[in-house]
Order: sequence, then C-alpha cells, then structure tokens
Amino acid sequence: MSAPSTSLNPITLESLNPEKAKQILEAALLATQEPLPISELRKLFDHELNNAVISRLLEEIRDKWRDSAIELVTVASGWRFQTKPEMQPFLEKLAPQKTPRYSRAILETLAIIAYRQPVTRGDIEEIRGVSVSGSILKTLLARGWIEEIGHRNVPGKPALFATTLNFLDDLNLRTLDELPPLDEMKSLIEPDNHNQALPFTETDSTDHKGNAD
Amino acid sequence: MSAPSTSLNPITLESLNPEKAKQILEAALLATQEPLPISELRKLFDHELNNAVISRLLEEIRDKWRDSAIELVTVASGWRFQTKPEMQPFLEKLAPQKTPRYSRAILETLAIIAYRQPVTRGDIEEIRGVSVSGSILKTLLARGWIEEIGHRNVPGKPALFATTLNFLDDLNLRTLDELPPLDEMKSLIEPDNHNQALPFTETDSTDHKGNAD
Amino acid sequence: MVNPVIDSLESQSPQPIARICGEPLLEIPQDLYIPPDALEVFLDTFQGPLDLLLYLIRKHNLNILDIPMAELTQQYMTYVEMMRIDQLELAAEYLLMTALLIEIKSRMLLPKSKTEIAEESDPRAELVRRLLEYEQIKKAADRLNRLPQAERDFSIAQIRIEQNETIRLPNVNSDDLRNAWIAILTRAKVNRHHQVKRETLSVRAYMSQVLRDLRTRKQLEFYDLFSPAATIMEVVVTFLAVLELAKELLLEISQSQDSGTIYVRAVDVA
Repeated sequence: MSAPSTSLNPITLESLNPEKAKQILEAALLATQEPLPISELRKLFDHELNNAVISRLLEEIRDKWRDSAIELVTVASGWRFQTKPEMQPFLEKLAPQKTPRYSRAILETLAIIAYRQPVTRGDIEEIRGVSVSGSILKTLLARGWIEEIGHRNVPGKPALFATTLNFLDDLNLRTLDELPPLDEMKSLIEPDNHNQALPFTETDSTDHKGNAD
Repeated sequence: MSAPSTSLNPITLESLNPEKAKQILEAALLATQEPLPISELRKLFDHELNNAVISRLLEEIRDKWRDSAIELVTVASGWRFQTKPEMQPFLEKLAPQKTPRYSRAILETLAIIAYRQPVTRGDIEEIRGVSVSGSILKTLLARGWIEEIGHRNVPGKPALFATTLNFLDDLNLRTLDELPPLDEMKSLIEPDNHNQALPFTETDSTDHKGNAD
Repeated sequence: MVNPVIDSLESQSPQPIARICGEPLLEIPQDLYIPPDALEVFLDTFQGPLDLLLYLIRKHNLNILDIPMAELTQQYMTYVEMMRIDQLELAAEYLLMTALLIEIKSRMLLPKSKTEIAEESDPRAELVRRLLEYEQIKKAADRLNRLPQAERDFSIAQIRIEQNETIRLPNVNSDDLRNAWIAILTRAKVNRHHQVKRETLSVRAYMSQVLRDLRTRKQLEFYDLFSPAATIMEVVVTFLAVLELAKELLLEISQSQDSGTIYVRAVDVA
C-alpha cells in the first residue's frame, strides 16, 4: 500500500505533463455536477494550455472511460461526466424517485368513473359538486384508464366514460368487484332503501363475486 | 453472457458478473455525494450480494483507482470517491471562494466538543476560560459538524453538544477513535528532574517565594 | 507527595530556562506591550486569559509565582481598560484571572500549619490543571485543523446521473379510489340534495361492457348480449345492466312487433 507518488510531490504547472493535466481535468470534472466549458477548464492551468490542447486531452479522457459505467460527454454548456443511461435502473434503487401523485380532482373523477360507470361529465360534476375540467378527463384518457364507450340519449348526447381493462391491470385488479367495497360508507350515506335503483343486496353481490371467480 | 457490449444489452441482475457489479458500484459512488454504507450499496443488487462480496468488490475498485485523480475512501458513514488532496490547489482555481477556514475560537470549541462530548456551552467556556459566542456554535451547527443531542439535567437544562457523523466524514475519519490522540496531561505534570527550574515543586516554590518579595 | 510540576514549557526551546526572577519581568512588557490601536491584534492573538497566561509561561518560562503580581496586575488592568471599550465581557474574564493570580499568590505567602499543607490542595493546582487542560485542547484544535477537510483539502466526486426521458406516471391504488369516494360522499352528506345511490359494482361493470359491445356494432339483438357460456348470475346481472342502461337513457331498446326480435341500439350521436 505505498502511497502514490503524486501525493508526495506537489504538482506544479512547471512539472505538468499530459498525464498530470488529464488527472487534473478528471478531478475537476468528477467533482463538478455542472458541465464545465473549456474556457472554465483553462483556469485550472492558469490559461497556460490553449483550447486545442485541452480539447485533445478531453478527447483522450473520453476514450479512456469509454468502457466504464460513466462517460464524459459534451453538452451545450460544456463537458461533464455522467453515469451511462443503463445504470439508471440500478441507481434508482438507491434513491427511488418520488412518484408524482394525481390531484384530488383527478382521483375523485377516477373514483366516480370506476364506481359509477358509465357516467357522463355531467354526472361527475353533479356528484363532485364542481365542474370537471377537460384536462382531468384528458389525463385519464391519455393514461388509458378510462374510455368513451358511448353517449347518453339526452340533449347534447354527452359521452359516457367507463374504466378500461388497462385500468384494472394497472391497479392489479381482476374485476371491478375487487375495488374496495363501499359497505363501510353506509354510515355516511342516507340509509334509506327507496333510492336503491337496483334490487341487488349486499349478499347478492357477494354471491356473484364468488361465482364470477 | 453472450454480447460483450454493455450499452446495447440492458444489464440484469441475472447477467451480473463481478465486472458489471463493480461498474454499477462505481457509478453509484461517483454519482452520490453522501458516503454510501454497504447496507445501502446492497440495494443496488436487490440484496442479492452479501456484505463480504461487496466489501471485496469495493477493495478491488479502491486498488484500481489508486493511481488516479480521485480515490475511494471509507469514512464514518460509508464509502465515497473524493479527489486527492494534491488536486485541490487546482480545483480551487475554479471556485476560489468556497473554502471555509475557521478561527482559533471555532477550532478550539470544535476540539472541546469532539474530545469531551457531550458538553454544554458552559463546559466549553470553563475549558477555554472565555465566553463562547453564539455565532461560534451556529457556525459549527450550520456546517453540520455538531448537533444538540439532549440537555443536562441541571438548572437551566443546558443543551448538550456532540459531533456528528458528517463531522467524521468531512475529516475523512471512520470513528472518533481516529481523531489525533490528545497529549497525555499526566506527562506534563509528572515531576521530572530535568526541569528543576520549574516552580511547582515544594522546594522551588519556597525559594521563589523568597525571591519574589 | 510532590506538587504538580509544569513541564518545561517548550522542550524544544534551545535556551536554558531563565531562573532569575528579574528576567521574565523585563521581557513580558516588551513582548506584551500592545499599543491601544493594536488591540484587535492582541485580542486576535490570545483566546483569553488562559491563553495569555499560557503564553507567558511557555514563551517566557514564566514562573507563576515569580510574577510580580503588582506589575502584572497593572499590565492586565491596562489591557482591561483598552478592552472595556467594546469587549466588556472579555475584559471581565481577564480581570477574573488577575484576581485569581493574586489570590493564589497571597495564599502561597501565608504561613501554613503542617496539617493544612497535608489536607489542603495546593492553591495553584486548580490553575495548573486548567492551564494544562486548555493547552491540551489548544494542541488538539491545531491537529484537528491539520486533518484533511472536505472542501478545503479535497472535493467529493459527484457526477450527474443521466436519466432516460421517461415520464413517471403517478400510481394509484384501489385505496386511493376508496378514499376519494369517501371524500366525495362526505361532501355529499353535507350537501344533502345530492342523491348518492348505492348499488353493486357488478351491474355497473356490465353496463360498461354492454356499451362497449354496442360501440363496435351499432345494433345488437337482445339475445346476443348474453353469452351462451354465461352463468345464471351473469345473465341476471347483464339483464339488470340493460334495464339500467335503458332507464338512464344510455341505449335504446326496440321491438317492431309483438314477440319479434328485440334490438338494442347505442344512442345515435350523429
């Protein structure tokens, strides 16, 4: 474990050879996240090396690193080291990116479509009590989670939205029945029965679920 | 393993060989400013590689980089790449302003906290014989080198300060044991016959007493 | 029992220690005379009275007991006067030190009984202990400062992580949906005029499915809606779905003649 010779002799610009110059360039580029333009890199050598020399050294460094996990690239504002794209899946395991979250408006719209499908935009607005912006539906359509499956036969013939198979896949569900049951919401809802448009009772739906599987 | 080119075939954990693993480790360590402990590095491989394997790979990486501009070191909170000290004079030319240098008052306060921790501000003042300004502690807190770790159970409940892992990291240390050892106080007060000139023996003091009058 | 001894101030110091008590007296004022306009330098040079005293002892081989207290006190008071201008607190510390030195000196001069000497600790011992402890820390601070320090002596490698330009889409799980529902229902309960119906999802799912089927084929025979492989429950649910769709004006059911074919049609958009 002998100490490298470089640590014993201080590097001076006078004793600079191409290898040392490349080491200095590497150190600067590895320690800096932002791209460094050649004009900036020249400061390392008190502007004693001209652009052409530094360019050549940078090319040599680039070649040297070609087969490693990182690469020296040149972008608009200069040169920088970066990890190769194929490293990204691994690096993400260290710092999982925060996945963005959908807004409350989007989630509620999606919930209404999922639980009450097929519904029109008007239905959604009525249930949510606020208007539904076109961008919300566009987001869900673009995600492939909802689709237009027809039109209601009322003036204006509004589009009917339903959830897609893709939605079920993405939520790891086999059928809509696997969505959380709304039983526990009973307390929140009017307990009267006359509103029940459909004859199915709790037990029926359970039976059905069992059969469908 | 069929294709040799890493950039064309996505790397999978199944196709992992030691070289690939080292590349992934290098990418992670070069891209992360905070030191990475082995427990964290294991996440890169979904914990498929055990500590011993990763330690060995890290040692190999360290050897590989020995003669370059940067080095792989192990500090209190893990492994990291850093530039070699002899590169610093050059790097300072890029960012001349950022190097903090601390006053004696700050360094003495830091030394007291490092060697005598946990200590209160009163303890520090007792040892230094002067009051400790709030700005001194603030500077050290802001650098992330010290932290409040509790309060002493005496009237006023003064805060207790200790050094942080970050302090060890920034000083290239793994544990507090690696701090330079304190001079043994005992050796300073041991009677020793070369120093009869010194006042603090019974006889001397008697002599001097006479002289001083 | 031997009293503590301050080690030679500087073992590397070449000149022999001055034993004549007059000598340090001459030197101290020379070395420590600080003109008032250089006060800041003085304050910068010494960290406080302990530091100053240590300097006097180490650099001038000062014997604490040899210090002519009157003179030292006078010097100290001069500094204290200067410091009073803007460093009152620091001045107080120097003053305290002077008082301590005088106290030590006076106690040393007092005749003591033998028992007292045996029992009482040397009055200098505490000061010596503090001086040594301070000196220890002072040296430690210096060594600490000589350790390589991040940013000052080396830089940490930190390169960019190149990321593919994949847009990360938010994830939703079924609990999110239920929570969204609960939020809606909670609001609906407040605004009681909303009628929130409770019904099984299966019917709703089949309603969507029937509409989906009608999207590709404009019109279906009623019986085509029922797969031959369907279970009885599916048939029932599908039937309910069709009724519900009709009720909600989502499709049209027509029959041209009695017992004729029943057609189910999607609502014509055009």
